[in-house]
Amino acid sequence: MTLVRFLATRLATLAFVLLAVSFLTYALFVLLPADPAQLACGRPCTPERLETARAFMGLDKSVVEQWWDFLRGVFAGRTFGSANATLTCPSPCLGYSFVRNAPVTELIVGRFPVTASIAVGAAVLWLVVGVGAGAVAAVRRGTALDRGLMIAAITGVSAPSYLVGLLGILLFGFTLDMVPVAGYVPFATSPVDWAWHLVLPWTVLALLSAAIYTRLTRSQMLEELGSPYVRTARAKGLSERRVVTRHALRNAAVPVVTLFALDLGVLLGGTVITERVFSMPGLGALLMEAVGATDVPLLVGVTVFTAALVVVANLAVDVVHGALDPRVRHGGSSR
Amino acid sequence: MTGTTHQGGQPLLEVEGLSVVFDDAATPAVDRVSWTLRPGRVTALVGESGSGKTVSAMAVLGLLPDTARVAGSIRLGAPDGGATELVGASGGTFRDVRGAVLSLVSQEPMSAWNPVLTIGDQVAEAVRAHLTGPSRLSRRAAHARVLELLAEAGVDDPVRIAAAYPHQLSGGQLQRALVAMGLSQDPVAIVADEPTTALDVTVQAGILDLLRRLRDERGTAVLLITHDMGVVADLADDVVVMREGRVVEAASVGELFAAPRDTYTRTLLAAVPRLGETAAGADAAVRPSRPEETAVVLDGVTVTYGGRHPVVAADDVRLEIGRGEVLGLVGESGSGKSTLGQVVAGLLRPGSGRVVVDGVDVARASRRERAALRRSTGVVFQDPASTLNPRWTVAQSVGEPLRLHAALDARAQEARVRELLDLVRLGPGYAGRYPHELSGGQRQRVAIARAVALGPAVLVADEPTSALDVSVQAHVLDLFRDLQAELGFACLFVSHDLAVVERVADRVAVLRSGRVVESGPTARVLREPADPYTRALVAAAPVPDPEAQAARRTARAGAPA
Amino acid sequence: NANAPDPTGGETTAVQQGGELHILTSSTSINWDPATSQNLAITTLGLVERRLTSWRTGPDGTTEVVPDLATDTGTPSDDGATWTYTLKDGLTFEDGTPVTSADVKYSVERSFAPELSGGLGYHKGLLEGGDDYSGPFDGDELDSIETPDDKTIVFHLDSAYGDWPWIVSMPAFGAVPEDQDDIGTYTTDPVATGPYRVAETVEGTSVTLERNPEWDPGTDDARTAGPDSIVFELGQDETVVAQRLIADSGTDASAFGASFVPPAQLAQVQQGPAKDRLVTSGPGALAYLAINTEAEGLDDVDVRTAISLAVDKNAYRVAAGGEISGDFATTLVTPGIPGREEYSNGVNDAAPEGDVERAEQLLEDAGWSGRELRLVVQDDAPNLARAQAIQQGLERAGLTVKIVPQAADVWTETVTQGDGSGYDLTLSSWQPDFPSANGNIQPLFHSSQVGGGGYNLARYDNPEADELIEQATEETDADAAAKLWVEADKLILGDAPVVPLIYTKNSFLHGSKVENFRIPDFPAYPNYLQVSLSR
Amino acid sequence: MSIDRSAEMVGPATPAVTGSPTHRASLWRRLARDRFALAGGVVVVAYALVALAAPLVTRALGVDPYTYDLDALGPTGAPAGPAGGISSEHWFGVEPLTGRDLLAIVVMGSRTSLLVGLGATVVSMVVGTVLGLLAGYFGGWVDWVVARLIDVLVGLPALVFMIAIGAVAPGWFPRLLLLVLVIGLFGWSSIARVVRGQTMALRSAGFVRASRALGASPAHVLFRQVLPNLAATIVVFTTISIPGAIGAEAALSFLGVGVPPPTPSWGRSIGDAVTWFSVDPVYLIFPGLALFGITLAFNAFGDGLRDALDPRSAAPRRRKGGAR
Ligand SMILES: Nc1ncnc2c1ncn2[C@@H]1O[C@H](COP(=O)(O)OP(=O)(O)OP(=O)(O)O)[C@@H](O)[C@H]1O
Ligand SMILES: Nc1ncnc2c1ncn2[C@@H]1O[C@H](COP(=O)(O)OP(=O)(O)OP(=O)(O)O)[C@@H](O)[C@H]1O
Ligand SMILES: [Mg+2]
Ligand SMILES: [Mg+2]
Repeated sequence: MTLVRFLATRLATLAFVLLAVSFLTYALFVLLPADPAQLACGRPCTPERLETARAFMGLDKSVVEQWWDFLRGVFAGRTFGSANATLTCPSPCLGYSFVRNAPVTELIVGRFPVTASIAVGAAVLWLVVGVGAGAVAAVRRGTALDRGLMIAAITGVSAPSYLVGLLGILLFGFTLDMVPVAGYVPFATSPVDWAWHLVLPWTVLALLSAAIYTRLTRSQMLEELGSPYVRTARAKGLSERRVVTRHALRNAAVPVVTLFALDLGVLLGGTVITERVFSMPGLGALLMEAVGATDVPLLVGVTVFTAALVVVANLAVDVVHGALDPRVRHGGSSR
Repeated sequence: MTGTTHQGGQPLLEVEGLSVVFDDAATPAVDRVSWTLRPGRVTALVGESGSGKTVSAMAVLGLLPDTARVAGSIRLGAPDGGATELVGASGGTFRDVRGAVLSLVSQEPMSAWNPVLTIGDQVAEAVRAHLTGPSRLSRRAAHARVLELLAEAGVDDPVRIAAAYPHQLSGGQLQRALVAMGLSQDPVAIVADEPTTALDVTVQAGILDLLRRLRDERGTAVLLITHDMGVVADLADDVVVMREGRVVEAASVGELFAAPRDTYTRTLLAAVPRLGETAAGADAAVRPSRPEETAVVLDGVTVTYGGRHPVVAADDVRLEIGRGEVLGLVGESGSGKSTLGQVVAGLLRPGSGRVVVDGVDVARASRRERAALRRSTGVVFQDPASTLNPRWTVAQSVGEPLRLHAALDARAQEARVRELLDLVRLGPGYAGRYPHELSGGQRQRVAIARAVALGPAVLVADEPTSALDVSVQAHVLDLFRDLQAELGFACLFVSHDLAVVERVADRVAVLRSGRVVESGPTARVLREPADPYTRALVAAAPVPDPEAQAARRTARAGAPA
Repeated sequence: NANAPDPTGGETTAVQQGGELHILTSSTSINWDPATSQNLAITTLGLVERRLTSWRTGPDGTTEVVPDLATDTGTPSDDGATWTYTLKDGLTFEDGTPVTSADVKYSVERSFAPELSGGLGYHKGLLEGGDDYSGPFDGDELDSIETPDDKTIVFHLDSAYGDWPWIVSMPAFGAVPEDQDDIGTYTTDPVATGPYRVAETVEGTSVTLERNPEWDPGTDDARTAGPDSIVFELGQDETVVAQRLIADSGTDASAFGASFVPPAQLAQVQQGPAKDRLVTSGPGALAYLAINTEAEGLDDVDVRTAISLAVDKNAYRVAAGGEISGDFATTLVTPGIPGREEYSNGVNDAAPEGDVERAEQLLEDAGWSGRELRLVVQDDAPNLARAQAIQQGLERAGLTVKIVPQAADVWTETVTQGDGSGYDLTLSSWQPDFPSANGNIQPLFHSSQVGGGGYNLARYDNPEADELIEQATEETDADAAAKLWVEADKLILGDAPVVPLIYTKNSFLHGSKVENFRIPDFPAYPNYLQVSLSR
Repeated sequence: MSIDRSAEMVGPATPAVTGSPTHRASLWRRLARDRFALAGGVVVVAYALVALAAPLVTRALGVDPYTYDLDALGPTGAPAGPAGGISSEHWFGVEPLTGRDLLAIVVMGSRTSLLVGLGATVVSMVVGTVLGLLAGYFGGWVDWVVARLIDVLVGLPALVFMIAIGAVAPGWFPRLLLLVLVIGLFGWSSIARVVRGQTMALRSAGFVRASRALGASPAHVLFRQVLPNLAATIVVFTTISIPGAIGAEAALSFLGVGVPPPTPSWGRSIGDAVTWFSVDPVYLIFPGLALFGITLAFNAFGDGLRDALDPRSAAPRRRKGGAR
């Protein structure tokens, strides 16, 4: 398959998913017995005012119409209101948030760096920790070390992230006064502060996800270590470390990587709880605001954005997957 | 005779009273075995399939699974006269020994490779394994060396093979690559476990010459595990015969062939098929072969594998197999035999050409027809190890076709499975085992049992006896003929062992780089071959007699094929 | 009343100047547009935007409406339907241009525009022709607002309205210069008239205010403008905020939390050293259990009375955080509202634990069907805790209650829209937008407030009560009005459409450097305008 | 016939292996041999029993998760006395703000939590595995569809959708079932992706081709040939996702999708307890331990199962050194 065709199909996919996601999210608000105009109605709220608000927010139109407007907006941009008092939302317009009185795109662009910082850092951390621990556990299979790592991993999954975050703040933030407890410093402002403020969130998030990676890596490694080619590798007189890393791990990595890209994709869509505990103004927080205020345009915007990230992540999965496993790349040929 | 100069050189490996027992196994896989390996000499380990050859070799390299318990002593002699005990040695000791001192060419090449790395990388890794500091080669240097080694091991297209992944190569190509890897660190001793099973005789001869040269020029010691008496006669200095885990006889090759003492050794030698010994076609008449009714038609079949280096594995092949007829398919490794096999089995759609099996055009067949076809075609794959589900017991694997197609209740099924296992000389004890608990030959027999379970109308047998010792092989071949007589199935019999082919095949087709260069009645093709390549093949086939074999070798050296 | 003792004593005496005040809030953005804001006069917006009138809170907890942009709190015409205001001299925007009555008029008018709905809109229903006016943007004006000259502004109301001075303290009655009005950006950078102006806004993170040099303290007796700058830290988690303020380290020493201290931390603070930095309001908003008077069986006043008696106010208060979270409520008009009267009707003064026997008796006599009652509440932890307290209370009297948690906006929809068929009981609390019994009773019990977004959650519809409410509303004489309101209170509570549970006390934490952090009796919320920092 | 002939010629070619295990028997033996796994299994069963008999247990202990005990609380609503109000009548202490008995809550809560935790996990594992297998094996449009399903699913704001579902689900619909379905159906994407990937690799394995050559139906190949080789992965995901599901149950119960309070559930207790941690840590400890215990048990058991299912792996004992 040529690169061009590959990309073409991928773009088509992307388009499809975004259409589906955006439509579903719009449709959702037919289901949801809550009225986005409620907030815009003000106090005291009269039925008439509710109507005006609805009309202005375009809620009187049918779902499909609203959805269509949204799609048009993405390319053409949108304007609201009357001639000499207009709210403009330049393309790519992912909708206009009346609650926040700002174009959704603007909001997302403002928030994404925060979430990205949290997500990527944490992801790297847990990948290293998780895979490392998993590999060690597999090699030292059945020993105390193995058990220890497993118990640690499980503590990781079963502890609620909110708790871990809070404890982190109490312990490292106040008691030990080692790291700042809250807030986000843009990388541009000061890389050091940036990292410094992110240490806790990274650790907390990593702690939670590292578990599954540890377990998955461990079991995959055990599978691989039992297979004949590992014997061949040993027969060459390779050091055990090389046998484990280059041969067993290389094969064990395939599912891990698959999972990783997906998780990262999702994480980039926002890390609700972590962002809340550490008061990081990321996409997760934004989504929560949107939910709290039934801010449909914002909700749809963030959702679509997240979905896009996920699709890209999956693309990455497939590429990496092919790179890691030739049998997959060659469409599982006759051998 | 060559190698004698090294006679009496102090032993490199001294195995004494070695025993190996696996968990859950009542009897030891290896039972108080003793033998020695001397520098500059080739010791052949022959014997029944499942007699403990591989296991004892693995014990030497410390590569047995954790379920194995090892007893006895294995002493590795060092040049300075000292000796290291390997039984219960530390991982570190083994690491230093493996590859550099003792290298391994393992059985079943197809599962021995890491599926996600290229052949080149894996060999290069071996090249650099023990080199450290300044002596460590650069990647480029290592790669060059790899190509060299591959060429030495008789690989015709090193660049492509090095760049290929295991699943893209033929059994023989993988095996030769394995040999190359075994030589890569010019070890003091090579443990070669069935190094030529998947190789056609010409290539086999090449490999044997290579080993011989190493022995003579570098004084390398070789532990040669094989079931092919021809190979033994060709290369070995000393022979150790094993059976049921014990050594039944050990002697120099001359004595052994001249005056075998043990009865089993005698049966073994007696069972060796010799080229030209069976009056071919003699019993072909007996067989219910009705060539006028064709069961399989290949018409202008062409198969090309894509990829960076496209390969034409089958090039406008035309073949016919009549009902009850056995077509022997011989030819050099990588010539496309397995590919054709898969085409007939319906596992591979040819790029062009017509395939008719059992009267059905595979390309046009409806789903139902195709299902019916599958039911009526049996396949013995070249590499049994990889075609057995690692999580299934022998009984499950053999029982699968029954579950799929025969309406049998559990008991009847179990009975049938035992029957089938017994046909291939595997006792009921093996029913509950997993593939990794079997020897190469045992796995192969499981595969055969599975293939014939439903009494197929068409059988594709890809090197079905490559890993079987001659006695079992003889048995399986008999079985084969009996079944054939019973069921009268048409058979595509792929093998590189001309003697075997001669024994079972009515007609023979010779394949070279995807083309049929010659085909006709077995007798004709093997007695007075027309095509030069066929002639080379016949000339290269080793005979189980040291003297004769030596003579042939010199003759062949004179007249290049 | 836990108000911080005021060293300086007098209201207007200058407070400590300087320092950077931090306000830790859970909200993630600040909306500075007066038309769409629902801010109280004494909080965020008040720091930047002045209105015709404002509120001044005394150290004794009283709250009075005081002139802000205007010279007085307004002079009504004899019929009380026309109110006239005159602007003070020397008022300017942050850019130095003078504030004129036209700017005020425009500010009010734009609040009618559909583009800018969502604010406090009491005036929209009161001003003549307000109902069919839709903002100044397509050129037409609201004739019921006159500006005879740059200093004078006159409001014509449909009918007399005694609390108008409070109405004009709402955000919309500030001043917006038409030529600088861009509705797309006014939310983030308004034109300041108050002591501070918006210096910097970091989306989702912080908003920083700096002094507005054009502001003249002489013209302003509502604001003391202590700190040199004020930083709002946005999107803060309540629990974390509490922890930070307890720790009181770094800039947190000169910070206070804008949201209530959650029950858990409240307990924590009361045990710890931070206790004396905890400020608790007097009894403020009314927390009540609304009984859907239209629901099957609940239309029977005896059943409702039984429910009122079965409720366990004590369990409720504990669930809300114990004694510190409020006093038991007996009336609809909340403490701190002028003219409030304690009274007893034999039900409202039962023991906090309730009177289960009487309740059972009443139910029996009323022949209660024993059907399951749906208690619809918002799905946050505090509300659910309280709901369970109510549930176990009622079940003591053999009433079966099913708690139905709903997301905030779904809840709003269920209880304020449609035919109210979705609930039998619900929990709510009401903080009036201006300190008058009017703001206390009218929105909750006037039949016009049933459904359609109104907050008459009991769906209480009693012509007699409506009559009384309208009468009281039109009364411009405060004392006379107060009497009428008390009457209304008694009348309504007699029908037991709601069960007054507690007058909630709100507790706030502040850092050790924060001074003059006071919470008046109304509203039960700190007065941002007077907070200052010690050296 | 021929067999006999060669028989006396060659003799029995097999060491008489006696009492050779059939694979299933050996599975249990292997499991039983792994003490860690065994312990896990026992604990799991114990939990299950307690959950089933919860009402009896609480009655036997003379506690009840619904009755308030305000006397056990201090003026602030926090449990009176140290250690979360642990006393002779409240062994685990009491819940802040209500004074309900924590022991009773933990015991009764096990019903909700186990049911939801396991139910949801099963749902997502089954859905994920099946879809993953299909996608990986058939590739082409099947794969495309599944992949897109995943994209959309993951892209959607699960939380919001759950609220919506909770709000629109008809009253007669059993809440617990709804909970199980919602959590399950939003949680299958990662397992599906991973299974898909591994299936793609296995598709080309020799034994799969062999089975196909025998005319096995795709169903047979997928579920009999491929699936067993995915056991490890599935076990891991299952054991790991249980605590997640239990946590989600708490969140959703708040959002009105789940079992409304006061029905006890660990998830909710833990959720509440977190905010109380600095005041009343004991409140968190008991529900927390309950959850941790079951998770640990499941993982231990899962590990054992994984090993038992992999014939190549030796029994954990005698693991030292081995052949390296
Ligand atoms: N991992 C294992 N567990 C249990 N039994 C095993 C294991 N590996 C090998 N065996 C048994 O040990 C015996 C010797 O096996 P081995 O592989 O040495 O045979 P072999 O001589 O190499 O035969 P072949 O020529 O067929 O390869 C066989 O009976 C085999 O079933
Ligand atoms: N999946 C594949 N992709 C690319 N090339 C392949 C693939 N499979 C086989 N080939 C190539 O096709 C040629 C024929 O392979 P095939 O396995 O049919 O040879 P063969 O006759 O069976 O050899 P052998 O006797 O060694 O098994 C070889 O050169 C091999 O490298
Ligand atoms: Mg072997
Ligand atoms: Mg082949």
